[in-house]
Order: sequence, then structure tokens, then C-alpha cells
Amino acid sequence: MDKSTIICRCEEISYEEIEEVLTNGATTFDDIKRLTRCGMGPCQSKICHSLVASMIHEKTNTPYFQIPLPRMRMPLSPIKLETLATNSTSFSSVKSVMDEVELEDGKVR
Amino acid sequence: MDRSYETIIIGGGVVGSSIAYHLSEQTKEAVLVLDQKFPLSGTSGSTQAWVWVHNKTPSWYAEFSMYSAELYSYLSKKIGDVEFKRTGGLSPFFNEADREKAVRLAEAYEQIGIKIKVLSREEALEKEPFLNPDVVGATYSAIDGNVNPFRLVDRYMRAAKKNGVQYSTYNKVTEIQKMPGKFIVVSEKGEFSCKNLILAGGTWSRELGKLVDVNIPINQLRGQILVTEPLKPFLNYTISGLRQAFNGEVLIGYSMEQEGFNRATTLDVIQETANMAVHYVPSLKKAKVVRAFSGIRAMPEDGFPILGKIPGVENLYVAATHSGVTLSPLIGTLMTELILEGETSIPIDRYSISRFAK
Amino acid sequence: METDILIIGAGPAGLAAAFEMASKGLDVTIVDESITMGGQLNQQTQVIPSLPSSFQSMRGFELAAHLTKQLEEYDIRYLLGHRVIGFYKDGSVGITDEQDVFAVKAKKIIVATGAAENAVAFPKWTLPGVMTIGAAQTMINRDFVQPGKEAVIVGSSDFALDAALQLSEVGVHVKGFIEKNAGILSRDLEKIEQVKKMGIPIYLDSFIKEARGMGAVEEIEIEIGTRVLTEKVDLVCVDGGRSPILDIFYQLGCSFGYQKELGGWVPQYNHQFQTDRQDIFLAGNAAGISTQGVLLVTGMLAGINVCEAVGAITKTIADEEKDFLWKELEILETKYNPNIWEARNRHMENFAHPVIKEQFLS
Amino acid sequence: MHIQHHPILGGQLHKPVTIYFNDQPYKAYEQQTVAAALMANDIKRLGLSRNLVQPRGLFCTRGRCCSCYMTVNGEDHVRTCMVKVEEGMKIYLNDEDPDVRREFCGD
Repeated sequence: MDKSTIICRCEEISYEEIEEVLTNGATTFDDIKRLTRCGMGPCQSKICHSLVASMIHEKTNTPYFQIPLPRMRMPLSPIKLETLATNSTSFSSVKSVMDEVELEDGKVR
Repeated sequence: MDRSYETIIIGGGVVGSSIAYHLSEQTKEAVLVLDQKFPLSGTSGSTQAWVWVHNKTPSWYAEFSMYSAELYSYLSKKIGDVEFKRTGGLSPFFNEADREKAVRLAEAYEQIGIKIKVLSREEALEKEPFLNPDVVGATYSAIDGNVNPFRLVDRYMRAAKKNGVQYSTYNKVTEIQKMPGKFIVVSEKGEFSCKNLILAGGTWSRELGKLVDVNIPINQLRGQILVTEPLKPFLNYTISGLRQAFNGEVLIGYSMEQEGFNRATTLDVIQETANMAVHYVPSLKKAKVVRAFSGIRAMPEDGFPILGKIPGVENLYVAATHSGVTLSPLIGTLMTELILEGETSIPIDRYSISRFAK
Repeated sequence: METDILIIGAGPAGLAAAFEMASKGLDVTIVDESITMGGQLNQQTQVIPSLPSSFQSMRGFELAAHLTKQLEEYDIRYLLGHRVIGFYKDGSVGITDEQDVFAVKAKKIIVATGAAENAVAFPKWTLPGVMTIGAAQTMINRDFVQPGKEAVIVGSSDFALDAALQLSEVGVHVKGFIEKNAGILSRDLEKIEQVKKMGIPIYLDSFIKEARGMGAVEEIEIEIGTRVLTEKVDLVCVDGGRSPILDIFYQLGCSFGYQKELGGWVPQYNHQFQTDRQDIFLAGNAAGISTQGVLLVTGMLAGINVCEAVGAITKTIADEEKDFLWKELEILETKYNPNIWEARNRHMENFAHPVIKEQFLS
Repeated sequence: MHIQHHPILGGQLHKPVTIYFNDQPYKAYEQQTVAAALMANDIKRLGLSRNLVQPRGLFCTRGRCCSCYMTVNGEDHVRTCMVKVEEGMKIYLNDEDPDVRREFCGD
């Protein structure tokens, strides 16, 4: 394949860029993703993952069943923040920085 | 691959790779980094990557963080562009009780020469016009910023490799034997020997410590982070809780859960994080979230870095910390000094693992 | 919101499962991102070969209508135009209508998310006018839009042949098939004959060397052995095969195994079409890419297994129905794709030994 | 081109609607998605890629690839293969990253 061919449509990562990190030790889709941004765009690797799996297979001779799936993430496809938000102002797991500043006798701990 | 090294570093994350790089700048002796997976597959690849001093307490820890933050400006010149931006850090608050904390924090910092400004509502909105107008005020520090964590570790790794450091990835260490004058490190891909051994296992430090009968009291703390699609640049500062990356994505999150090594995300926390985002910056309402991820942070039992020699075992070192991104340039520098010269330019006694023995 | 059963996906398998369960008195909710039921059947205008014995021969969109109609007499909750975005800590499913997100607590879930088309990359495949064969078929048969005037098809599967024939019927000039392998992938001799009669060339051992065009594809270079052929086209339909859609299984923490014949990675499941997350069942293409008739039977089987699991029917009745359906499944699948049937059995035998498991434990 | 007479399904396009692409009116039919209706009017380029500034258009029609992102009725990054046309809909190209817009927030 022509080396300039785009593999990841979203982030426009080329065959050549993926090839480079494969020769630099990356072996899984997620390794490639973190080093090149391949698969990090809005489609979240839905389109490129099979193309990348073929590349890993060809370049590293890894059988397909040993090439793990890319990590799939919520919210599965893009969603507006206001749709996710519930307008609640009570937080349990989410903190603010000031929550972590503790005062003791009127002084910072 | 060679089997004998001067130094072996277990863990190729931001801390391990920084040590490898800094060490390789100072010595030509052989260095090997072992990683059970691949650098960035753990904590270093799942972070907002603030370079953050701002609200670190107590002040001596803030000072330590500040020294590291200062090193970032030079780092890009040495290892390449890591998209470091000293944006300044802004911590908005929405009630008067927090203003009291902010004022006390600023006072405490003044004594060590870190300037924290407590901004009024108007000042905060002037600096960051997209903040919620209901904001009461904010603390501001010019020293804070952020960095691209993927680039950071990749550049550390590439620079280290260029200097001759070897990496062995997807190679879990299963056993460590202490022999006179050397360590035998047994891994899935065979045995290696070395004079110096550095444990930089991050969240896995406790497990690594067990291999040498040392208690490294590091626990896991899960943080869930949302990432939006790229937006035109509109946020000026690293806001405690969210920041806009070079490519326009906004990273949002400040959650803490104790879930061990479970990296799942949950809608409970994702929605809470969305609430925080629209509370801080209401204009984000229409922005779309493209992904949510969890990072397992390394959290020392008392919150402070565990650095230096492990007492009683010659040439055995540990570097395990929270805030690894902020502290990596300094930890890399100091550990290099410690290994090559036996002492450090900035005292790290306070961070010795021996403090837990008391 | 609470429901006995949540079915994710209103395609053939999901609807077949819904019928089995609703007809046995279960409280069923179906969620689908589309506002129409029937999934990909809606744009299938060809006659579906080999349906289960209880079905008459019909076209894809007619089958969609039939499956929808047979649910009419039951009180099923439809969440159309809704999609699953993830899961809460307590296992509830997070569903959105793009306005709000709400939680659905289900006793059992059947995931029937179907298949996605794989891409084929070549220089400038990102140009407008280059689309999947499924996309082209959707344009002509669902939206009634001609996506181009002159087309080539990359691939030669049954699916590619159907799409080419249908494109021709609406007036698109199909200028050829470009197949990278040395032989035609489709085994449907009748359709191959039809294509040949129409004078559409099938280029074997060939690929697109490059696409060109300013705002959209205008021209392609086809490399055929040592020869390069330049064709003016404004539509390139790519067929990279199909794979199960896995993101929901992944989020649920289900395990996976690899079977090339089933489309690659497939959630691990047993003879009950149950994943290793006990409350999660699956059906349809998500359980391995197969033909429409088979997809329906997997849906029925999943439905009956769920009925049995929640006590809506006795084991004796369930066993009887399942025996019958498994026989039907074997007949339908071995008729066209004996290798898929074998792979499916291998996959089920591997239930206790998944390749990917505990994906969230770092 | 709209297919007025489908060889198997016959004439199905009954309810025309007017949509506005770049403020110009175009004819569409009720059951069509935005991306399909534009394609019927020979509009195939729906946006530009972020980095290399290359044309993008409909690719998967399943809401997966996001190549058909456009701005529809003021909302950025709408997957136009998943949204049906409505009378008077205003559609613009997705040629650059969205701005956050304070006017939406009502504050």
C-alpha cells in the first residue's frame, strides 16, 4: 500500500506513521493509539481498527487472535455534555481542588 | 538483547522513562527498562497531565513540585516538543468558605516564594471569560500548566533509546534475587542482571516491593476523565478540573474512587463530571464528549512521593509517586544524581521510604 | 425505569427474540438508535434466501415489516431513536434520546447490535463519493437517492453483488468489481451469472492504486496485475467484510474469542446464547456474521433461553423448542456456510477459555 | 438525484420539504436523512478534515464514522446520516472546529 495512505480518517494518521511506531516496539492497537493518536478522534477507532489490525498482523507476524481489541469507551458515540449533565450540584466522587485544602487552626495543614 | 546491565529500571511510565532518560544523559553505562506492558498503557497514558503546583500542601511539597515545574521549560529543548504550556492555573470557587481557604493557602505559599493570587469574581471572569458568572472568586498561580502526556513519555523514551537505553516491553518481572554486588531480575522473557535496581512501578509498586520483601505503601485511586471533541481555543488557563489541549479537546475530570486496579468507567461518575464541567464552564453544554477513560493513580499512603535508596539493600532504589507528570523531570534528575553521586542537589530525606517504618 | 428484558437492537435477531419473549408474557423493552424497526433489513430489496421453515419467502424490507407486525398484539416498550451510551455502577443501562440520559434496570439483557462494515483503505479513500456498499444500498433503497452515476465496487461478496445489481437497477452504471483475491468471493452462482450477463467486468488480483478528485471522487486508477486501468467514476463502494459490533459487550465486561469465519472477535457465549456475564444474552450478527435466516433463529433461541432463565416457560417446553431451532439453525447455516457453522461450534466449545477477559483490570 | 420510481419499491417520495444548505433552498423528501438529501442534490462534500483540510462526505450511513458531521439548525457536529430532514432546516458545512457559543447558555 502507498505509505501516505490515510488509515485513521478522523485524526488523519497515515500508514507510514503507524509503521514507524510498530518498528519502535508498539504491538497493540492501544499502543499505536497513544503514540500516534490513531483512533482517538470522534469515531473512536470504529472505522480504522480493522485496518490497523491488518497492519499489525502484516508487520509483526502476529496472528489475529493475539491482537487484542482496542479499548472501547463510553459514551460509545459522541454526546452533548448538557445531555449527560443532570443539573445536580451535589458531588460524591468528583471533588474540587479547594476540597483538598484543609484548614487547621486557621492555617493550611 | 544483552543480559547484563549497570542499571535496570522496572516500570517504563513517566517516572521510569524520565529516570532512564536523565541517567542516560549522564552515563554511558548500560540501562534497561522493563515494562509489564508498554509505556503509556497505565497511569501515564490516562491522565489530564497538569503540571500543577498550585494547591499542593504543605508548602514544602509545593516547593518540591515547583522545582519540577520549572524544569519543564528546559525539557522540551532537550527531548523535543512535548506540548508543554505554562498556561497558569486557575482554581475557581463558588462559596465564601472557600475564599477563606484560598487566602490561607496564598499566605502559606508566600513564605516559600510561590505567588498565589486570590482573584475577585470580576478578576476571575476577566482572565477566563467563559467561567460561570456565578463564580465567587478563584486562586491563580502563574507557575501551573499542562503537557501532552503521550508526547512526554514518547519523547523521554525516544531520547533515552537514542542514548543507548534498551526497553523490554510486555515483559513482566516475576522474581528478583539479591546476590552479592548484583541483582538477578527474572522476567517472562528471561533473566537479567544489574548492579543498580530501580523500582518505578507506579500503581504496582506494592506488588514490586513484595519481590524484594519491602513494603512500598502505594494504593490505587481511580480517576475518570471526559474528553470533548476539539473546539476552537477558548480556555486560557489550566482550570482545576478541566483544561483545553493543544488540539482543542477539553479534558474534564477530578474524581477519586478506590476501586483497586479496575479501570472501568461508570455513568454515575461520568454524569457527575459532566455536571462539574457545565457548572464551571456553562458554554461547554453544546460540546460533545467523544470518550471517557479511567486512570488508576498511584497514591502513597501519606500522599507524598516515595523516593531514594531502600535502606538495608545495597543499590536498590524506589521512585513511586502521585503527580508523576508534574514531578517527572525533577525525579529523573534527582534519582540520577543519587545513583551516580550518592547524593542529591535538593534534599529528599523527607521522601525516604524509611518514614513508613516509624 | 424497570423492565424484565431489555433488547438492544431492533434488527431481525432482536425482533425475533422479542416475539419469543413477549408471546410468553414477559415485559420487553427494545432500544434502537434508528427510528425504524428491522435494522439493516430495511434496505434489503433482494429476496432473502433460506428463511426458517415458519417463514414464507420474502424480500428484506418485507421481512422487517413482518417481524414488526407480529409484535403488534403485544405490549412492548419501544425506545426508538434512543441509544445506549454505557452502564451505571449498579448494572443499569444508560440510554439517551439526545435530550436526557436515563437508567433502565433489566433482569436480563439481549444484545443484538448486529454487524459493522469494515473499511478498505487506498490513497484518497477519504474523498466524498467513496462509501461502504451498505451505505450505497441505504441511499438507493431507504432514502431513494442515487449516490452517483458511474460506480465501481471494491469486493465480490454476495453483499457486493447484491448492491451492484441494485445500483444498476436504479440507473447507476457499474463499471466493474475490483477484487484483491484471485477468485470471486461470492458462491451464489446465479448472481454471478447475472452480473456477467450485464457485462460488468470482475477484476481479480486487483486493487485501487489511487483515487483522485477535487471535492469528491472523479477518477480512480485500478491496478490489475501489471496493468493499470483509469476509470472515471463518482461512486466507489467498498466491501471490507463485516464484523460484530462489540462496544456494548466490551463495556459490560463480557469476554471475547476470535473466530475468523464469524467475523473476527466475537463475544464468548454458550449453547444458551448466554455470555459469561450471566444476565447478558446475545443474538444475530453480534454472535457471528451469518445469513438472515440464521440471524432470526439465533434471536428465537436467545429469546427462549431467556424465557427459561426467568421461569416464563418450563425446561421441558424450552428444550423441545430449542431442539427444533438448533436443527433448523444447523440446516440453514450448513447449507450456505458450513465453515461458519463449524466456527460457531468451536466458539461455543471455547466458552470457558476466552482469549480476552477482564479487560478493565489493568 | 432523487429516485422517484424505485424498480421494486415504486414511488415512495411523496412529501417534499425545503431544506437550506449554505442558505440556498434545496428539495428533499420527508423520509430522507440530511446527508442523503444533500447527495440527491449533488452535494457530496459535507466538510473538511481538521488536519490536512481534505474534503469529507458520507461514508458509513450508520452513525459510526462521523465523516458526515455538519452544522444543523445551529448544532455543530451533527451526524447527518442519522438525522432526518425537516422543513426549513438550516445546514452548513463542517469546515472548522466548533466555537463554544455563549448565546446557547441563556446566561
